[in-house]
Parts: sequence; structure tokens; C-alpha cells
Amino acid sequence: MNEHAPALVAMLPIIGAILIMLIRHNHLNWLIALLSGFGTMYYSIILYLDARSMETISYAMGGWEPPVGIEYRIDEFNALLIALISIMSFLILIYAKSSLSNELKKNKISTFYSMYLLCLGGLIGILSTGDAFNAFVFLEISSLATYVIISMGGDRRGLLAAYQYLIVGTIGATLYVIGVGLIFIITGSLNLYDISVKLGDVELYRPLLASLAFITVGIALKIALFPLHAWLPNAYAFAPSVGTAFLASTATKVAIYLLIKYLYLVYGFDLVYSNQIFIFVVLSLSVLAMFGASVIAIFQSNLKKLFAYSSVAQIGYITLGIGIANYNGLIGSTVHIINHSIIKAAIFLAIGCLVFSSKIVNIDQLAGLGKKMPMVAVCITISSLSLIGVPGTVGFISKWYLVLGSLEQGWWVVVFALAVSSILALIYVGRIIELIWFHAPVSSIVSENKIPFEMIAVTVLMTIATIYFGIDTRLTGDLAKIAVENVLLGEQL
Amino acid sequence: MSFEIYHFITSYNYYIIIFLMISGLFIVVSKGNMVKKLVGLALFQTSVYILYISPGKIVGGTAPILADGYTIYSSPFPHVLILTAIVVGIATLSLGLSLVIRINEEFETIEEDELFNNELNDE
Amino acid sequence: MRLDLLLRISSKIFLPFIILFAFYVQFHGDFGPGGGFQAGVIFAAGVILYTIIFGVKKAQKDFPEKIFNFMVPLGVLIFTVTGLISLSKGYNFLDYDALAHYPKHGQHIGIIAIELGVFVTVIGSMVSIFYAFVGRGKK
Amino acid sequence: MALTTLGIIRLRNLFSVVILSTIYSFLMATLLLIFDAVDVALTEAAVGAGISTVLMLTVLYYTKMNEEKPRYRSVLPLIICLVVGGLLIYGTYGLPPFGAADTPIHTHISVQYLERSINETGVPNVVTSVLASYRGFDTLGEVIVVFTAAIGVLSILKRDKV
Repeated sequence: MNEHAPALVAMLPIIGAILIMLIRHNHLNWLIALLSGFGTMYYSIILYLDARSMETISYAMGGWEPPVGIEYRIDEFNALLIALISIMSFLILIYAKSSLSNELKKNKISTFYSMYLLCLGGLIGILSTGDAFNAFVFLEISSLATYVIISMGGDRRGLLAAYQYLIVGTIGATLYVIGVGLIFIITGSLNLYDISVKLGDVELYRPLLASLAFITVGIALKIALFPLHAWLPNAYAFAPSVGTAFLASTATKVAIYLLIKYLYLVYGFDLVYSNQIFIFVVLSLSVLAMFGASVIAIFQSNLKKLFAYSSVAQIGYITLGIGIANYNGLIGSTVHIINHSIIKAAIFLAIGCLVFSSKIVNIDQLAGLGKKMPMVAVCITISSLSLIGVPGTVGFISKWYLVLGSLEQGWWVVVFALAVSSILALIYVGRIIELIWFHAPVSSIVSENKIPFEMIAVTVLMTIATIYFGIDTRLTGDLAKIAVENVLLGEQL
Repeated sequence: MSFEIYHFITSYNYYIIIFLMISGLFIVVSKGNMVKKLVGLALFQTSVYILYISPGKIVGGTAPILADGYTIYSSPFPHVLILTAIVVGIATLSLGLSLVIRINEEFETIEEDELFNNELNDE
Repeated sequence: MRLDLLLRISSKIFLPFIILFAFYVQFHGDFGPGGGFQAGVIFAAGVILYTIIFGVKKAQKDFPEKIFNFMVPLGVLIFTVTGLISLSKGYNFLDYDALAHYPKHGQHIGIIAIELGVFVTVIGSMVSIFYAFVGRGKK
Repeated sequence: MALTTLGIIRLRNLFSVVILSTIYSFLMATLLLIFDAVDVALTEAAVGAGISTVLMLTVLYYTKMNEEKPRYRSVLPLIICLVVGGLLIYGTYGLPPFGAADTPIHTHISVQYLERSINETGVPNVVTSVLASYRGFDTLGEVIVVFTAAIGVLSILKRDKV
């Protein structure tokens, strides 16, 4: 079955989702979700190993050769991300059971698992597809599932957040479709590889640029690139904790990959980066995101919202690397996609533990947490530190590459911006750490439930990962190097 | 100049699309009523259909159902894509409308101005 | 009241034709316009018409909600299983050539199978969504 | 069509807006028919004018019929629309004229579909064969979208069992 791994990776979660809805059994649904999550993880790792040993894997859906049929195209880069998000979502699934039964109504749990798996399947579909329109379809699958997940948070404002995201997400997807439509009119093809070949000898420069703009803006809405980020903080704040952790560690990363894919593999380095305006816009928006969102984060009182704004800022780092667009910059982006995914999962899982045990949602409730729940407090502290980029944590590695990249280009302003935004991050993280360790416990907060072992275990595991990958950079750094060298910059090097 | 006029006349389909698309988008971004916003969203999506379908038309061609006596067919490819797009559109619309029902129940209004000012931004 | 009666009778007469038309669109999709999705929507429209005229209670008695809720995942299951069958025979996912000895024959079976899947899911979804909308009730 | 769109923008009565959008859908279906997209026209008529109208009217039954006057007017939406519109005009300028047969859409993959469909799948309606076979995976995605939406709507609207 291994040669069918590209199809299986995307289909296993979806089959799991279908089975959950067919059976709707209260105890079985977690098991089914876990099984299909495990299967996905297993095949995604096989897929990555395959991608390493072969060149590019092309899988023809329905047996029709591309570009006539739909092609799944796996290279070292997207295989890496597929493996990343399926491992993350499997771990979060282990964590999910107790957290969900605490936060959701009983009859909604099976729907949640189903949506979770559908979202996962959709994201993997976006990563692996080599077809522009197929990417749109899977984008919509994951988006619709996301809207439902957000609306399930229990807080009635979750409905507003879901609605807001639905409008924004649909506009984004429609803009993307317009962009794809323009390409389709000038090339007659939807296969991304085929398009990239054909674009070379297209004389119609204007539709090409317009399609680039539409696709970039459409995806930027999904990425929540500043200033198009308005939906993200609310969405993260009001989704169930498990949902937040899942979305924060996977969804935006996939959208970023889609953007990278278009910029590098479809339009091509030369077209995109000969356009000074484009680089300027991407860079300035990234820098703005790093500042703006961090400043807003400083003034947040809701814990989840704070880290959601910090996500917007961190996305700025990733797009910054895309804008820098040299070897080190891109490695910085890639490593940061992986690292930020781990960091945010750790943080939101830890917050999920807090919600589980004592319904903590605001920052001032954290006071004295270090004495009451030392484990969780340590996890939050470490992963927040890694958000700032303290040496010895993963956050440092990605920033290091970004600094290297911008130095190579001679962009001192960008280096300066990186430093300042780290200081800003220090302010909001510092406030949290101070409250946790140096304040007397608030007596009104009572811990109701003992946190189950598996929730703590997964949270601790993620936290350890943020340190481990910060010290031992071989794994993430090397994988990112391979991905960037072989896929993105293949022709330049 | 004559080229421009020629171009304008031969590409009138695009100008229809652009007008409809912009109107739809305008409703979505400017109106505060949630139902109306969704109607606008549907218009916006629908106008994209013509963007795909109209270039697939060949003058003198016929629908892409193979039959004797016809040799020119309009392109079936965009039709397939738009079928999928319509389905995605109705799925989004129904999900959005169901959220509107719930929002109306919980907050007793569906005007965005009131809701977002009161609920989401003051904390 | 008389208008109401007129509606009731005419819709009762029309309903079988709508359903019949749905099946026509479903199975004639190979030759004329139509296919699983359109057929499903038309079928669902029939049920919706029935609900509008006769009220939610009677409609849910005659067309129980549970069936439609069950049809939603069932159709997708039919679709994916078709794909998995070709997978299990060593072909690519959704390669209908695997379904029979001759590729053309296999294609035919495959297309019918997945159109059926689409049909089932679409009826189930549309009617379920509609029932959920009208069944919510004013607060 | 343009008139119905303007009507939708101007009118505050949501019932009229919904009815106008139905008319819009019918006009759209007609237009699609002119463009030879029979399958799409059938679907648009059934979905846009049928199902979505019913759903919207149901929602209106629950909510208020009239849209309220916006409290403040902002130029931002207008600017966004003008930018998008400008970009579209910029982008579509120079695209192949309407109705031409030698454009990439016709010469690249569509031709293959038209030529191969009858031999490889035995289905004369090329739209069906592309939908179900050549691009069957898209259709699977589409069904999953419907599935997701239905489950989502059910979960959002089903009352919790107490």
C-alpha cells in the first residue's frame, strides 16, 4: 500500500470522519479518531521517507495522467509539512478526550472529532495537491470544518467569531478562485506544474500579475497576514481549547505553504522577485505585523487572545523570510513554520490544561500559578520564552536564520525590526511570567478538576520538544535545509 | 485607439463580470446586516462563475454533449469547475445562515455594528 | 382555505413527478445535462415543497429526519469505498478501470457508483439542513 | 442583472433583497445557458433560485425583515472595491476576445477531454465524464464539502439535549 501513501494520507482522516458520523458512538469516536490520526501519521512518515529517496512523487488520482487528471505532487518540502501537521494533530488528539468532555456538550463531541479530522484531511489535501482548483476545494473543506469548530466553543461570542471568519474566509477563497481563473484563461490548465511550465512563454504579462495579486491577497486572508488578521484573535479565543491548539499549530502554516508554493514553484522566483513592489509590500507588511500585533498583544487581558495576537506577529516572521527570499531567509521561514507550530501547540495545550482544571481565561488569574500548578506553569514559561527567541529554545534558531538572511541582503532595518519586535514580545511574555512566579495566588481561583495524565504528558512533550529542537538543531535545521535546497531554490543554487 | 475600442467591444463579458463582482464585494464589505452580507457573498461568488464559463464559449459552438452533426463544442472544463464551485457556494451559504439564526437567538440582533462594538471589542 | 386546498392537491400531484424527474436527471446524466448533484437537489426540493405545503410535522412523519441524517455520511462512504476498491486492486485511488475487466466498462460502473454517492449525500444534506432550519423554532 | 444588483444594494427590506437575488440567479442561469453550460445552468437554477432562497426566507422568518440604517458611513469599502475592480480591469485587459476558439482554454486540455471521453469512458456528456472520472477527485472533495456543511449546520442548530 505504500505507493498509495499520497492518497491515503489525505483520505484516512476523511474516512475516519465519515465513520464517526455513521456510528456516533460516545466512546468509540475518540478511538476511531485516534486510529485514523495514527494511520495518517504513519503514512505521512512513510511518504516523507519516500520523498527523500525518490525525486518528486507524482500520484495520478483516478489513474489519469496529469495534466488531464488531478495530480498529487509530493516533494521534500510538502512531505515535511504533511508529516509535521499529522504528527501534531495525532498528539493533540491524544490530549483531546478529557479536555473535550469537559468543555463540550456530550452530543457535540462526535461532531467535533469529525470536524477535526475533516479539517486535517483538508489541510493535507492542500499541501499535497498539484492542482490549483483541487487546492480550492480542499481549502473550503478545511475552512468549513474550522468555522464549525470555532462555533462550538460554548461561548456565544464564538458564533460571532465563526461568522466573521466565514465572511473573511469566503472572500479570501473567492479571490483565490478569481486568481486561478485568470491563470486558467491564459494557460488553459489547472495543474500547477503544467502552469509553471506554460507561464514561461505567456506574453500576457498583465493578467499574470493580476492573478498573482489575487492569489496572494486571497491566501493572505487565510494566513491572517497583518492587516488582514482581524478574524484570527477572536477565532482562537472562542474555539474549544483543543481546537485552538490544532488550528494554531496547523491551519495558518498550510496556507503559508500554499503561498510559498505559488510564489516559488508556480510563478517562479524570477517573475515574483523581479517585481520590486511585491517584495516591498511583503516585507513592510511582515514588519508591521511583527510590531503591530505585538503591541496589541501587550494590551490583551484574555490569555488566548494574547497568544493569538502573538501568532499574527509570528506569522510576520515567516512571511519576512519569504520576503527576504535568500537561502538563509527561506530556511528561517521553514524552520519557523515547524517551530512556531510546536511552540503554539505547547502554549495552547497548556492553556487548555488551565481551562480544564480551573477555568482560567484571563491573565490576572495566572497569579501565583507557579505554586499551584508547577508543571503547567513551567510549560507555559518555557514555551513563552521560546516565543521570544531566547537562546537554547527553538525560537532562537529561526530568528538566527532570519537575521543571517537579512544581513546577507544588507537590510539593517529588518535586523533592527527583528530585535525590536523581540523586545515587544519580551514585554507581553514578561508580564505573564512575572504573574506566574512572583505573585501571590489569587484565592478566588479554585482548581476543580485534577488534570488527567495524558493532557499533562502531551503538553510536557511539546514543551520538551521546544527545548530539544532548540539545542539539537540537526533535525529541524537539516530537514528545512534539504527542503529549501531541493525544492524552492533548486534552480538558483 | 481603434484597437482599444475593438478590445472593449470584444471583451464585454469581462466588464459584466467585473461590475457584478464589485457590486457583490461592495455589499459584503459595506453592509452591516448579516443576511444581506451573505446575499452579497453569494452574488460575489456567482459572478466568478461567468469569469470561468464565458471564455469557454465558442461562437457557433454547442453544449459539450457529444452528438452527431455537431463538431464545435464549447469547452466542458470550466463547467465542471463551476459545478463544484456552486456546491461549495451553497455549502458556505447554508453554514453562514445557520450561524445567523443562532446569533439572532443569542444576541437578538443581526446588525454587525451593534454586535462587534458591544461584544468582541470591549474586554 | 380554498387556495390552500388547491396547493395541497396540486403539490400532491406534482410530487411524484418531481421525484421522477430527479431520477431521470440522475440516470440520464450520461447523455443529457444532469447528474448526481442536480438530481439530489431536485429530489430535496420535492421534499422541501412537501414540507412547505403540509407543515413540518407531517413532513417529518412521512420523510423521517433520521433517514436523511444517515444519508449524509452514507453517500460520502459510497464514494470513498469506490475509491478504496480500486486501491485494493492495485490501481490508483478512484481509478475505475479496476472495477471491471474492460476499462470502459469499469469506468461506467465507477461513474454510476460515485454519482449514486453524490446523489445520496446531496439529498441527505439538503433535506437535513432544511429540517434543521425550520425545526429550530422561534424562541 | 445589473438592475437587480443595484436593487439589492439599495433596498433595505430584506424580503425584497432575497427575492431579487432569486431573480438574479434565474438570470444567471439563463446567461449560463447562453454560454452553453447546460449542466451549470440547471444547477444554478436549482440551487441559487431554489434551495438558497428557501433557506434565506426561513432565516428571515426568524429575524427582522428590515435592515437598519448604518450608523456611520465609511469610504473604506468603496476604496477596496475600486482597487479590486481596477485590478480586474487591469488583469482582464488583453485577454482573448469573447467567443474565440483558439484560446488556451480550448486548445490545451479541453480538447483532450472532448476527444477522449467517448472512447475511454463511453459517456457522451463530456461534463459528466470529466466530473465523475477525469476530475473525480474534485467531485469527492465537493461531496465532502457538502457533508461538512450538513454536519456543521446540524451541530450548530440542533438543540442540546438537556
